[in-house]
Amino acid sequence: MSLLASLPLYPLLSFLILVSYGKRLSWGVASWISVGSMAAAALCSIFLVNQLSTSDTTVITAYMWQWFSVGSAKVNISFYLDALSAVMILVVTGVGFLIHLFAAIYMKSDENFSRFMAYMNLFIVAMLVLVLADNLVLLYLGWEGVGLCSFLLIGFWYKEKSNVLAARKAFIITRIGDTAMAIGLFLLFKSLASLNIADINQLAQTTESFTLISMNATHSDAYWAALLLLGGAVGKSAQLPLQTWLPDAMAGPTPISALIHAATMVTAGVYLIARMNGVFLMTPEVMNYVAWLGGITLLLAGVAALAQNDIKRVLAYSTMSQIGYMMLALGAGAWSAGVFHLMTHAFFKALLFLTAGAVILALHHQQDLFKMGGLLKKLPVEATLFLIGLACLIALPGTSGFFSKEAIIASLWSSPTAGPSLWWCAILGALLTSIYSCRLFFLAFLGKSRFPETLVPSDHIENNKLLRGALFILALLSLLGGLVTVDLSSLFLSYKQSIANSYESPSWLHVTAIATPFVGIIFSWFYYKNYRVISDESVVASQSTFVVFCRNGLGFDTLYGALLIKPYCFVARLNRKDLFDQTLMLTAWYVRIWRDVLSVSQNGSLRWFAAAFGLSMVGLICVVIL
Amino acid sequence: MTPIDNIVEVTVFTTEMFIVLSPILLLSFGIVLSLLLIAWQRSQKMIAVFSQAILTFTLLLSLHLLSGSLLTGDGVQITTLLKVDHFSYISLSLICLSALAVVGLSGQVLKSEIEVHDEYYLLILLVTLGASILVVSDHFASLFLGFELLSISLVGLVGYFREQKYAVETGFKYLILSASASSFMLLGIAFIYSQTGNLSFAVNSAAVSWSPNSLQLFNSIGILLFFSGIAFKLSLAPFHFWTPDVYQGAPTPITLLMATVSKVAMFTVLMKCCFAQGYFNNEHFVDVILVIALLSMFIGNTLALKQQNIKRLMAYSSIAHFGYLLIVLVISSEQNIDFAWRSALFYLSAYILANVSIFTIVILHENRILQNSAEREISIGDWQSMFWYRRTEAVLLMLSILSLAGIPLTMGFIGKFYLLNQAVISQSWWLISGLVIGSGIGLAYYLPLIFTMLKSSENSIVENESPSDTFVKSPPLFITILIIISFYFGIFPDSLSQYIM
Amino acid sequence: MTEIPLTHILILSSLLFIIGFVGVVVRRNTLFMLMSLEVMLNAVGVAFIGAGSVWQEADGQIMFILILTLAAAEVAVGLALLIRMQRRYRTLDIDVLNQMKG
Amino acid sequence: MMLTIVIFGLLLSGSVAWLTDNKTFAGVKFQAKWLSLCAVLTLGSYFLLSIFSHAQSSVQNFSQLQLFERVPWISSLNIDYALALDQLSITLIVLTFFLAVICILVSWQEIQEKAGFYYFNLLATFAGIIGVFSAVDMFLFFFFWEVMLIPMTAIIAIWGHENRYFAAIKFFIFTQVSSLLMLVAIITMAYIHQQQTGLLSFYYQDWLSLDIKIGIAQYLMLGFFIAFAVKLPSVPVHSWLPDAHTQAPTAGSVLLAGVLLKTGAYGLIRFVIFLFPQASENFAPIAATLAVLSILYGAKMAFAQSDFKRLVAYSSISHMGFVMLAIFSFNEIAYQGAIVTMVAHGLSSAALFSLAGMIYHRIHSRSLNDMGGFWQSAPRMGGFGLAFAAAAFGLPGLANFVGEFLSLVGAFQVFPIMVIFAALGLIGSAIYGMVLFQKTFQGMPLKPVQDLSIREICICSSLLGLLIILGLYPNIILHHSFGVLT
Repeated sequence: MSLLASLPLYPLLSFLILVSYGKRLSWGVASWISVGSMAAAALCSIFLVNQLSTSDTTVITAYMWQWFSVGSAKVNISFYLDALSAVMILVVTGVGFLIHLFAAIYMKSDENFSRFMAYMNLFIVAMLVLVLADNLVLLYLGWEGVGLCSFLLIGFWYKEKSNVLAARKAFIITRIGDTAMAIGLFLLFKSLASLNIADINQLAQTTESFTLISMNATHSDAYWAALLLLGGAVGKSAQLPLQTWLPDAMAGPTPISALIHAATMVTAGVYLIARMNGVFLMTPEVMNYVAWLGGITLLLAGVAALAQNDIKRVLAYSTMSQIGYMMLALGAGAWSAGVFHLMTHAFFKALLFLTAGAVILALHHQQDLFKMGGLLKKLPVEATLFLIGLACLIALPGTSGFFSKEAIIASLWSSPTAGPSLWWCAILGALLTSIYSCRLFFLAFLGKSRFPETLVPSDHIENNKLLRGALFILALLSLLGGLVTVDLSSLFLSYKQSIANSYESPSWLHVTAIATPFVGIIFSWFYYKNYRVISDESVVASQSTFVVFCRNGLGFDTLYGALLIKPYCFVARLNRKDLFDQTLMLTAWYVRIWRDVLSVSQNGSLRWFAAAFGLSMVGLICVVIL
Repeated sequence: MTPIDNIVEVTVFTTEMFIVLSPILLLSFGIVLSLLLIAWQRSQKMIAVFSQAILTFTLLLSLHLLSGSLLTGDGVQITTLLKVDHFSYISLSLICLSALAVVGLSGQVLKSEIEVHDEYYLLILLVTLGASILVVSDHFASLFLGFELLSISLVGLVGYFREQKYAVETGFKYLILSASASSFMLLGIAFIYSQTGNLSFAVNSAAVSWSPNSLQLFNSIGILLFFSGIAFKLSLAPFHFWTPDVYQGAPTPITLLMATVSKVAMFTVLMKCCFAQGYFNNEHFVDVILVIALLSMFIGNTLALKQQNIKRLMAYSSIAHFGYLLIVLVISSEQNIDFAWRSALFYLSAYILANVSIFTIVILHENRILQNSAEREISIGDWQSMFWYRRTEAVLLMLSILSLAGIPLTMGFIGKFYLLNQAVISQSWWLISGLVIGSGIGLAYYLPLIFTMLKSSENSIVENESPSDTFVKSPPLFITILIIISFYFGIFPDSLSQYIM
Repeated sequence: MTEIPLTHILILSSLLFIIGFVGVVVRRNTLFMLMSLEVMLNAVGVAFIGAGSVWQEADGQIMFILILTLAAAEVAVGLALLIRMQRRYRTLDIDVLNQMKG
Repeated sequence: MMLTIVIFGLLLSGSVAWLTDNKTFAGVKFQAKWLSLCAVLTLGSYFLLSIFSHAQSSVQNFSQLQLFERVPWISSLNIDYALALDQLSITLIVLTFFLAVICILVSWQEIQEKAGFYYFNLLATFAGIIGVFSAVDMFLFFFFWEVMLIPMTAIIAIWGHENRYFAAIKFFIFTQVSSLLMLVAIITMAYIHQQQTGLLSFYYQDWLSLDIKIGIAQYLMLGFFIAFAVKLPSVPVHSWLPDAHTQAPTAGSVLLAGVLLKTGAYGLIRFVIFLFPQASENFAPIAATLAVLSILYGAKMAFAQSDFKRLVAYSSISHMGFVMLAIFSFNEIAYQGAIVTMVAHGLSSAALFSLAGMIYHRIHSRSLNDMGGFWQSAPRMGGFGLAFAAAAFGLPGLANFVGEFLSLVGAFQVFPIMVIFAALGLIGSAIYGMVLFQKTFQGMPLKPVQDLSIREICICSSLLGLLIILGLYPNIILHHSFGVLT
C-alpha cells in the first residue's frame, strides 16, 4: 500500500532538504517546504483514514522490506494502519500541521530557523513510524527517534546550560523507561517467539505458557512483560515515578512544548498500552497498577500545578495529570475512552500551549504568571482562545474535554480493575484541574497588570493572521472535537471471563462528575479573589515551604538526586583511575621492588661474590638432600 | 670396565678418526704456526689475517665434514677422551663463526691502542681451541683440559688492555671466581669418580641409586658440584654474580667472545654429559635444574630492568636466556634427546647471531665515541634517535633485540618456539610459566631500547655523528649480511634446522 | 696394611677444600687468596688420588698432574695481575676492586 | 594465490612507500600517502572482485572455510603456510579494507614528519590483520597475530601523544604475555594431535576432528580465551586499551578500535568456540559474567572520563562486552548479533576517533573541558558528532542497535538475568553519549573552530552512510556471515 508507505516520506524529504541546505535557505522557502510537507502528510492521512472507514477492510498494511530476522521471526519495515493508529496519525499530522504553521511564524526571528523546522519534521517522521509500526522493534525505532528529537528540541537553545541539562535529563530518564521496554521485548520474544504486534496480541490470548505461573518465578511471563512495557510507557508519558523530566522540558521553544510535550509524544505511552492491550488484558494486576499509577499521578500533578509560577510549567503539570486520566482509563479497561481523551487533549492542550506562546511572544518572552495580569483587555483574542482551551481542560459540558473525561470517569466505578476508590481519585483530580485552571486564568488575564513595559503590538508580528488562523482552527477542534465519537471497541479485546464481575454503579455518579468542575470554579472564584479583582495590594507568589515544595515537583528531583545521580557520580569520580588498572600496575611495581632488592646483591665486591657462590652451593645441596 | 680395555682402545687410532678430528688438529696446528709467525715477525695485521684464515679453514672443514657422510648416527669415539658427533660439529662451526666475528671486530678496538697486539689474537685462538676441545670431549679429563684452556686464556684477554680503568678489577674477579669454580667442578668430578671409578661420560653414574647412604650422597653432591662449575661459566643464577662486572670491564670483543664461544662450548658439553649420564632420569637433578632455571629467568630479567649500561644489560639478558635454555635439559625420555639437541642448537645460533649483531654495533659506536671523547662506556642514551640517521645499523639492532625478546620474524622467536615445544613434550609447566613471565618482564627493557632508537632526534648527538666514519668500509656490508641472515632464518627456519638434523 | 675407607679420604679432602674456600672468602690480601685457591686445588688432588687408589687406577694420579699444571698456570696469571694491581692501586687489598656495581 | 598477493602486496607497497617518500623520480614527486592509498584501493578492489568471481565459480559460497593456499613452510614441524576464507573472515577483511582507507585519509594532514615510515607501518598492520583473519594454520595464525602488533606498537610509540612510550609498552606486554599462553595451548594441541593420530599438525581443520578430554580441554580453552579476552578487551584485563587508544595517533586509534579488537572476537568465535565446544559451554557462565561486567564497567568508566578519546575507548570496552556475551550464549540469534555488533562498532568507534582527531587538529586538545559550543561555528561537525554519538548509544536505525538488539535477544534465551543487567548498559551508554555530545557541541561556545573540510566530510559521510545502511538493512552482513555459525 504505497500511499501508507509514503506518509512519513514527506516530512522526511523536507527534513533532508532543510538539513543539507541549512542556513542557505531563506525563511520563506524553509517554512514553505516544512509546512507544505506537513500539509501533504495531513491530507494523505485524511485520505487514508477515509479509505479505511469506507472500505470494509479493517486494516491497511504496507510492507517495505525485511529489516532483519530474529531466529524464525521476521522483523519487517512495514506499516499497519487500523482505527487506533488512524486516530493517532490524524492527531499527529493534523495537530502537527497546525503547530508547524504556528512555529513557522513564531520562530521566524531565530537564526537557526531551518534547523528548528528540520527537527520538527524529523520528529513527525519518527512519531509516524511509532504509531504505524507493525512490530515492536520498528515501534521501538520510532520510540527512540521521538526521544532523540525531543532531546534536540528541548536543547534547541543550547547555549544556556539549563536547557542543555534539561535536555539531558529528559533523554536519560526516558531512556530508563525505554530500557525496561526493551527487556520487555526480549521477554515477549522469548515466551511468544514473535515481535509482530498483531501476532503478539493473538498469541497472548492463546499461548498457555505465557499466562501460566512458572515454577520459580512468583508471576507469569505475561505479568513481567506487561510490567516492563508499562515501564516504557511511564517513561515516555511522564507518569510516576519517571515524571520529573516533563516540567524541565518546558525549556524548549513553546511550539515544541505544544507538539511534543503535550499533543503527541508524551501520549505515546498511552498508545503503547492501548496497542498491547492483548498482553495487558492477560494480567489484571498490571491493569490495576496502571490505573493506580494514573490516579496518583493525576492527583500529584494537579497539586503541583497549583503551585507553579511559570505559565508553561502549569500547563506541563496539567498535561501530566491529563495523561494520568488516560492511564486511568486504560487501566480500567476503557480503551476507547482513553484514546478519545488522548485526541481531545491533543487539541485543547495544543491550543493552550500555542496561545500561551502567543501571549509570551507579546510579553517579550515573559513567562512568570505574577508578572502578567490584566491581559484580558490587552490581548482579548488570545484571552478568549485561552479561555476556550481551559474550558475544555476543565471539561465544562459541551466541550470536547467534557465528553472524553466523562467517558473515562463513567467507566471507572464499574470497572473490575479500577473501582470506586479510583473514581474518587478522578473526581478529586477534576476538582484540582478546575482550581488550577482558574488560578492560571485569573493570574494571567484578570486583575491589574503587573507587566511594566508595553506589549508588542499584535500587528507588529508579521503574518499574525496566519498565526491566529492556526489557533482558531485548534479552538474549533477542541470545541467540536467531542462530537466525533471515537469507537474503537471493535479493536480491543475484553477481559477473560474469570474476572468480569464488577460493582454496579449508583445513579448519582454522573451528576457528581458533571458538578465537580463548577464546584472548583466557585471555590477558586472566592479563594483567588485577590488575583481576580483589580486592587492595590501587590500579588506575589507564596513562599511558604509547602508551596515551594509543590512548586519543585514534590521533591522527586531531590529524591532521585540523592538516590541515584549522586551515588553514580560519586562512584565514577572515586574510580576515575580504574581500579583494575591500578592492581595490574601493582605487579609492575612489585617487580621493580624486586629489582632494587636484587641489585643490592650486585655490589661488586669479589669476596661477597665468592661467599655467595659458596652459600648458593650449600643451598643447592640442601635442595638435593632434603 | 678394567684398565686393560682402555689401553686397547687407546692403541687404535684410525685415519677415519684423524679425518674426523682434523678441524681441531688444524686449529691447534695453526696456533703453533702463529707462535712461530710471531717469533719470525711481529706484525699485527699479518697475525690478524692469519688467524682469520685459520678460523675460516676450520669452519669450512667442519662444515664439510658435517655435510659429509663420515659420521655414523652415534658419532665417532676417538679414544676414551673424545667423541665427535654431528652436534659437536655444529657447535664447532658456531664457535668458529663467533670467533671469526670477534677477530674481525677486534681490529676496530686494537686500532685505538698504540702497541702491537699479536698475543691477543693468539689468545683468541687458544680460547677457540679450548672451546672446540670441550665440544668434542667425552671424558672428564678432556673436559677439564678444554675448560681450563678456555678460562685461563680468557683471563688473559679479559685484563688485556691493562691501562684501561677496569682491567685489573675485571681480571681478578674473573680469575679468582673461575678458579674457585673450576676447583668446585674438580671436586665434583673427584666425588663422581670416587663412586663410579670411571671418568668417561659413557658410564651412567646416575644409575647408582640415590639412597641416603653416605657414599651415594657423595655421588649426588659430586654431580651437583660439577654442575655448579659449568653453571658458573654459563652464568646461571645463583652463580651469576661475576657476569655483569666482567662483561662491563672486559674489552667489548672479549665480552662477545665470552657471550658466544665459551657459552656455546659449555652448554654443548653440559648437554653431552647430562644426556650420556642420563641425569634427566633422577628427580633430584631435575629439581636442581628447575630451581636454577627459574632463578636465572627471574633474576636475569629483573636485574636488567632500568639498566643503563648496555654491556651490563646484555650480561643480565644472557643470564635469563641460559635460564630459558636449561629447559632442554629436562627431557622426559631418551627419544627426545635429538629434539632437545635441535632446539638447543637452534636457540644457541639465534642467540649468537643476536649477540654478534648487537656487539658489532656497540663496538662501532664505541669507536665513534672514543674518537671524540675520553674513555667512556656506551649507555642506552647514546643510541637515541639512531634510527633516523644511521638506519641500517638501527635496523640490525632492532632485529637482534626483537630476536632476544622472541618476537616473530626473527630467529629468536623460532628458538623460543622450539623451547616451548620441548617443555610441552616434557610437560614441565613450571618452566613454561617461568618462560612466559620472564619474557613478559624482558619486554619491559627490550622495548625501551628500541624506543630510544626511534626517538625523534632533537638533541645534539646528531651533530657529533659526522658522516666521516673513517674506520669502516666493511661493516656496512657485514651489517647488511647480518640483517639478511637474521631475517632469512627467522622466516625460513627450516633451512637451518634441517641442517642441524 | 689396612685399607683406609674411601669415605674418610673424601671427608678429609672436603674439609681441606672448605678451609681453602673459607680462606678465599675471608682473606682480603690478594696473595693469600691465591694461596687459598692452591689449597682448594690440592684438596681436590687428595680426593682424586684417594679415589684412584681405591679403584686401583691411574686416572686419579693423571688428573692430579693435570691439576698441578692448572694450579701453576693460574698462579702465573694471578701473580701478573697482582703486580699490575700493586702498580696501579699501591695495595693488595681486594676490597678496593669494586668500582663496578648495579 | 589471491590472499598471498593481497598480504604481500600490502607489505611491498608499504616498503616502497617508505623508500620513495618525498623523492622525485622523473620529475614526479612521490608521496607515501598517495602511494599507499592507491595500493589499498587497488588491492581491496582486487580482493572483492576475486571473492565474487570465486563465489560464482565454487559450489558452496564460503559457508564453509574455503582453502586458498597450502604449502609446507616449516616441514620439520609439519607447519604449513595455509590461508582460507569463509564468510566471517571475508566480512571482517572487507571491514579492514574500508577502515584502511579511512585510516589513510584521517592521517592525510596529521602525519607530516617521517610519513614514509608511518605508512609502511600502517600497511604492515593491515597485512598482519588480514593474515590473522585468513590463517588456518595455527602457527601461521600466531605468527600474524604477533606481526600485526609490532608496527602497531611502532605507530603508537613514534607518532603518539605525550605519554606514548608507556602506552606502547603496556599494550605490547599485555598482548605478548597473553598470546604466549595461547602459543603454549597451540603447541599442546599439536602434540595431542600427534598422540591421537601419530603426526604433528598445526592445521586448524585437523584439530576440529580431535576429541580432547574435557579436563585438558578446559585448560587449553583458557589459554586461548585469555589471549583473546585481552585483545577484546574484557574486564579485568582491559586496562591497556584506554592508554593505547588515548596515546595513539588518530589512525592508530581508528585501527585499534576498528579492527584490532575484532581480531579478539574473531578468535573467540573461530577457535575457542569451535575447537572446544564442550569446554567453552562449561565456561560460558563465567565468560558471560565477565562480559556483563565489561559492559557496565566500561559504561561507568566512560562517563567518568574527561578525555574525549579515553571516553570513547572505555565505550569500546562496553560495546565489546556485548559481543562477548553474545558469543558465549551459544545461540544463533546472538551470533548474528555479535557479528553485526563487531562491524557496527568497528564503524562507529572509528567514526568517533576520527572526529576526535579532527577536533584535536583544530584545538590541539583532547580534554572535554576545552570543548563546547562547537555547533555554533561548525554545524556540520556537530551533526556528524550527534549521529556518531547516537550510534554509540545504540539509536535504532543505526547499525549498532541491530547488533546489540540481536545479541541481547539471543542471550536472553540463555542468561535472562545477565541480560537484564547488560541492558542497564543501554542507560549507561546513553549517559556517556550525552556527556560526550553535549560537552563537545553544546553549551556556551568557547572559541570558534572552522567547519569540516571536504576530505573530512567524505570520511564522516561514508562512515555515517554505512552505519545507516547497515542499520536499516543489516542483511547485507547477516545473509553473508550467517552460514558460518549454524
